[in-house]
Amino acid sequence: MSEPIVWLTIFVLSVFVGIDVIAKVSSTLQTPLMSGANAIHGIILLGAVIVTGTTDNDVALVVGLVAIVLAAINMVGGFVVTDRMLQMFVRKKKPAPAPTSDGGAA
Amino acid sequence: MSEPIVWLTIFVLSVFVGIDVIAKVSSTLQTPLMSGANAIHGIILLGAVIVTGTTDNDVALVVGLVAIVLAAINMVGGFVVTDRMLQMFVRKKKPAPAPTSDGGAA
Amino acid sequence: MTPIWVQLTYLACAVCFILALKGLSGPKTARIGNLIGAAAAVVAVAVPFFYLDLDHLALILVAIAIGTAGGVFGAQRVQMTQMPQMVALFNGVGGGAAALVALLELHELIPLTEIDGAVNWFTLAATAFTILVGSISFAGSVVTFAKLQELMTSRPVVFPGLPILFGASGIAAVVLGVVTVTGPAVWVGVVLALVGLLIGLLLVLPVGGADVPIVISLLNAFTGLTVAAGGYVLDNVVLLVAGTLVGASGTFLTMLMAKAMGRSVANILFGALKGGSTLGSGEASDRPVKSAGPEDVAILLGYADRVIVVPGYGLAVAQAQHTLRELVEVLIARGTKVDYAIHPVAGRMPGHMNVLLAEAQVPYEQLVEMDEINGEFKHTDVVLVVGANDVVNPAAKTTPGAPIYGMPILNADEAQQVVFMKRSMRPGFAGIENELLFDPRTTLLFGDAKDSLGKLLNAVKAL
Amino acid sequence: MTPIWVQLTYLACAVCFILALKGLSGPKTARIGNLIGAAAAVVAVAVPFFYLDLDHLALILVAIAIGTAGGVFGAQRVQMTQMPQMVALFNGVGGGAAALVALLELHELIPLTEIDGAVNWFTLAATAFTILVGSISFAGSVVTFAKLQELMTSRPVVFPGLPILFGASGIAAVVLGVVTVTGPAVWVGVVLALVGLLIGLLLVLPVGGADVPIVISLLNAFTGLTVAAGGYVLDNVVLLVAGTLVGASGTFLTMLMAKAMGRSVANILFGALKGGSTLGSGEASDRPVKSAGPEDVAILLGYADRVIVVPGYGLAVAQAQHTLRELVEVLIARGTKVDYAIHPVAGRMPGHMNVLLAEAQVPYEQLVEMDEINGEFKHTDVVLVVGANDVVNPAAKTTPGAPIYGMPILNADEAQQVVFMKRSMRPGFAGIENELLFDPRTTLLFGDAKDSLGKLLNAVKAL
Ligand SMILES: NC(=O)c1ccc[n+]([C@@H]2O[C@H](COP(=O)([O-])OP(=O)(O)OC[C@H]3O[C@@H](n4cnc5c(N)ncnc54)[C@H](OP(=O)(O)O)[C@@H]3O)[C@@H](O)[C@H]2O)c1
Ligand SMILES: NC(=O)c1ccc[n+]([C@@H]2O[C@H](COP(=O)([O-])OP(=O)(O)OC[C@H]3O[C@@H](n4cnc5c(N)ncnc54)[C@H](OP(=O)(O)O)[C@@H]3O)[C@@H](O)[C@H]2O)c1
Repeated sequence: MSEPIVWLTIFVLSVFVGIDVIAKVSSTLQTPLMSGANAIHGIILLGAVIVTGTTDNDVALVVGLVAIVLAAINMVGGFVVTDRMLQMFVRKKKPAPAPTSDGGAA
Repeated sequence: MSEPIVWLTIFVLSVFVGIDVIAKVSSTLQTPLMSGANAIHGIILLGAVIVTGTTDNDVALVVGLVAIVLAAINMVGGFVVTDRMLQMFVRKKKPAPAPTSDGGAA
Repeated sequence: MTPIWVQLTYLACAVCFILALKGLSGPKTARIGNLIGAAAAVVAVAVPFFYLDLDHLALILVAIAIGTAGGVFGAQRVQMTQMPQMVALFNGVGGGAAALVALLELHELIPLTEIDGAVNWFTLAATAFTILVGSISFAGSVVTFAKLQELMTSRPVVFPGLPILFGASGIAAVVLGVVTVTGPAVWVGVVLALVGLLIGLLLVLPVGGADVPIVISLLNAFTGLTVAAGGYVLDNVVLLVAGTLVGASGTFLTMLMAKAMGRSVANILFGALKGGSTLGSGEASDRPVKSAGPEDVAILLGYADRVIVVPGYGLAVAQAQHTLRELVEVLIARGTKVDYAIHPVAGRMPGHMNVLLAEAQVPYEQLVEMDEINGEFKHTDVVLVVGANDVVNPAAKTTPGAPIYGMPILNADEAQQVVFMKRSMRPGFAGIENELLFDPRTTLLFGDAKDSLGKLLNAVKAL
Repeated sequence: MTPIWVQLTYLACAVCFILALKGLSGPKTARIGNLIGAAAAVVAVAVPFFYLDLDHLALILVAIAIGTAGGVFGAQRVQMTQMPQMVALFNGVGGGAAALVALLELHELIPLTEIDGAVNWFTLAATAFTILVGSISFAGSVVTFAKLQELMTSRPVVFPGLPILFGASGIAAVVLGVVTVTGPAVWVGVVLALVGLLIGLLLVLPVGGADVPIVISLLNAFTGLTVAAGGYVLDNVVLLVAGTLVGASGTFLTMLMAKAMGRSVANILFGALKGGSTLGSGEASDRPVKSAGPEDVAILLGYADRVIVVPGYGLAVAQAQHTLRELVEVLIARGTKVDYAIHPVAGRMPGHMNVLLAEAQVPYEQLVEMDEINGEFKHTDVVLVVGANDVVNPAAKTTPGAPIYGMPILNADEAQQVVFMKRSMRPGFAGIENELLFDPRTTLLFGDAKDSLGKLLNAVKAL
């Protein structure tokens, strides 16, 4: 197979995976999911590192470093903020700190 | 990317697609689904045609022709039988030929 | 270099196969999904005729014509109850075709292995895989066909040396596979194919008849994987994607089916090998039961307000679906509310009852799935169990250790009255006694379901 | 040639991203899914340090450290109610990074274009795509941030020449894209980036504040696609797969969100452009209503057997979630059965109410989804609507043509009594009047939700 077709194939399959994988998401989780997906595309950091690490032009270096900073913010911030959101959802499954809740809301 | 890795990537993605795509099947449709999937792998017919059409060895030719017959049975028979099954499921949505059913079974 | 349009067409066909599977998994889209798959298959097979300069064109076309005719003939003629064995057969020939293609490919690769670096080991390994697994799938499917078509006993076949023979052929397969990679030769491939046939045989012989549909699904997944490996060897993306799709979804489907029966796939395959059959006994019980004639049952049914019919494997065996539909129509006309309760694993393949009753033109609305109808049994006057047994056996709830323990069942035992139509006191597929048969509220109507239903129908009409 | 272990590691990381998204879409697996994604991202970023001989190592590490610090700081500090704008900001910088990387890549590709066949046009096109769409995503996200953070008006901003300017910059982008492919130059890329920024601005300015979360999701998908294109240019499979996953799932998610609000994505984006705001009026009604003080409402609540709380956007604005939880706890302690009814699009982002109430430590079991609780309103004594409006507006059922017509709502109108807590008679997000406010069974408790709830709490305690 020729190179562009290979990439096209991988692209098309990934589209299917991307859609199917989240098809069952409940509306409650849409925001963390969006945020998590947002963090995942922070992987552009990898591209930024490679490009910056292989340049020998000063302007390019500066631009590359800016790209690295931005991408790292995206990636790290994204995962941390998603985790913060999810912590709240999960935490209070059983050790609910509301001693009164059982009686009335069961 | 090197060739085996490309294929591995496509393979892995296809596995995800294959699983996700049928994850929501109801048990009623499991048999037609199995049968339809069975028909799809009859696409080995394509491989059989290519191999047979490019051989110059007589034994290989005979083997190839056998493979073509078998693969064609798989592919054509598979799709036809699946369609037959599904026809039964779909047909009687509204024009149900049971004039009595409304009164009692509603 | 394959032309771009060819590669794009192949990719488009692969996408269509994805859409086909997606379609097939929803009731509204199933039929169109199947048609999309068929169209894509036809297009993909047509492509090489346009861009390759194929030899033996006439012979190839004749072979395709023969195969097509065979496939259409078999598919049109098969009865709905014989669906599983038909699928098995189609699957087997597909696996066989894949193995043969791989053998031919091995034959073509061998001269190339002389040239350094022209063939990588992965290609040879994939070829060996296809030969082996394709043969397993072929032989296994033929045995499943024979079992279901009752050309041989459908009970597990086990003989003393079986596990050893199985192990030995497994080792032989691995050795031959390694040889194919290190010093490929056509005879090695042929021997590998023979070993594959043996393994297929040994794998399926010990499986009990009723587990066979699950094995068919598994072999189906196997064939998918061989086609995927073939796609790698032939450098063809549509084979790779289509084969992998079938391999993955088939494996998943197999697990779904096994789960619906409360079994694990390993248990089904190797249960008999590990000593002890996967089935219980097939012996008839001699405990006392209450039996009645068609006229008595007709009165029960004729004056009930609410009846639920539980169809099972025996209905398919007796081919009594049309008579049953007539009976239900008459009851409905008399003002009785009647539904069919469909257990997901009633019969011998998933959806068996739906297909069977659909064939008899039973309106879709009257088929109610287990979860929906289970709450209604307690308000039901009479449950009419036609050739079903395990799917209403309370042992699934009450007897830990029973082969069906944990499987959800239809709560027929909650109804006012239960009528069983069966030929004898022999147990169902799982081979265990059904306490419900001995319940004081239960009446048995012995005989072949078709006969009994015919008599019952006349008796109800005469009321 | 990239070493095999690197390629395999990248592939493994790509698989982890798939698993991450899969995990994130189920409540039990969401957190572990996110962690898997984070682990894979760290591993993937670490890989080039091991197999490439990177220059400027110290600077790169410092840059990563700065970015990490910034990301962690922002993520830790942000309040739950500011989540949407935080996500927007993170998304925007990601898009910006992708555009910058593509610009650098363009700079490196240009010398190679001299050599015949070294660079194919597809690569250049992908580069141009990344520059353009990355810039759109950056500028668009910054505007959404400004709108949600109320650095600018959150109402649609439209000016006469906008559609023409939008069209013109679209054409300019296409032309510049073609130039990038046919005669690439860095300045062309820079201009393309500037045009992208303009388009991003023009795209988001006309969107009304409450539609912004949907636009964020869309821009998120855009950034995913730019990363995918960047993966193609850099020949990096993990970027390609991860980017495509986000692009595809993000697009799908955007449509899901829009559907939950009964809108189409095109309508949200271009509604304001097509003349007429996407929002209704913001004017207060002057029809008579029945209002009451906290003490009266406290009596209503204190002697009810069954109360349902309907939280909405106003609860988030007032940051009154903690006070609300306290009130509910007191009511439960008095023996009242109280639940929160969670409408899927209450607030300004999906799951907004869950996040908000979870922050206030409301037990998970008390949050009941719309479909589950809708049947219970008719057996409910008092519905306490705290800062919600559209999600209980019966116009969704009764008034064809209303912007929310067809959206499923909480059936608060079926309860015995309804108490609304809001500051004025101004409508909610959709800008339409809510007949329920004028219903004889409805009581209004005017004031900021936090104040009112505080007073109500004291009044209930004093009962
Ligand atoms: N659906 C699937 O996917 C699938 C696949 C594999 C296995 N299974 C298994 O198959 C079983 C299905 O349960 P089931 O209740 O449908 O069937 P079953 O438990 O096998 O019982 C069938 C009953 O039909 C009676 N019968 C057979 N031929 C008859 C005839 N001609 N006229 C009247 N009665 C006849 C038999 O009794 P007599 O011999 O006394 O007449 C037997 O009691 C489950 O254990 C399930 O796990 C299902
Ligand atoms: N969740 C999502 O994903 C999402 C995204 C975008 C848009 N939307 C849309 O947003 C709307 C959500 O409905 P909703 O019922 O939650 O909100 P809403 O219809 O916007 O109503 C909010 C109400 O809260 C009141 N309010 C505002 N600040 C307050 C405060 N400090 N104290 C007390 N009350 C206050 C407002 O009235 P006063 O001004 O009189 O106080 C208003 O009536 C839907 O139309 C939905 O389509 C949702």
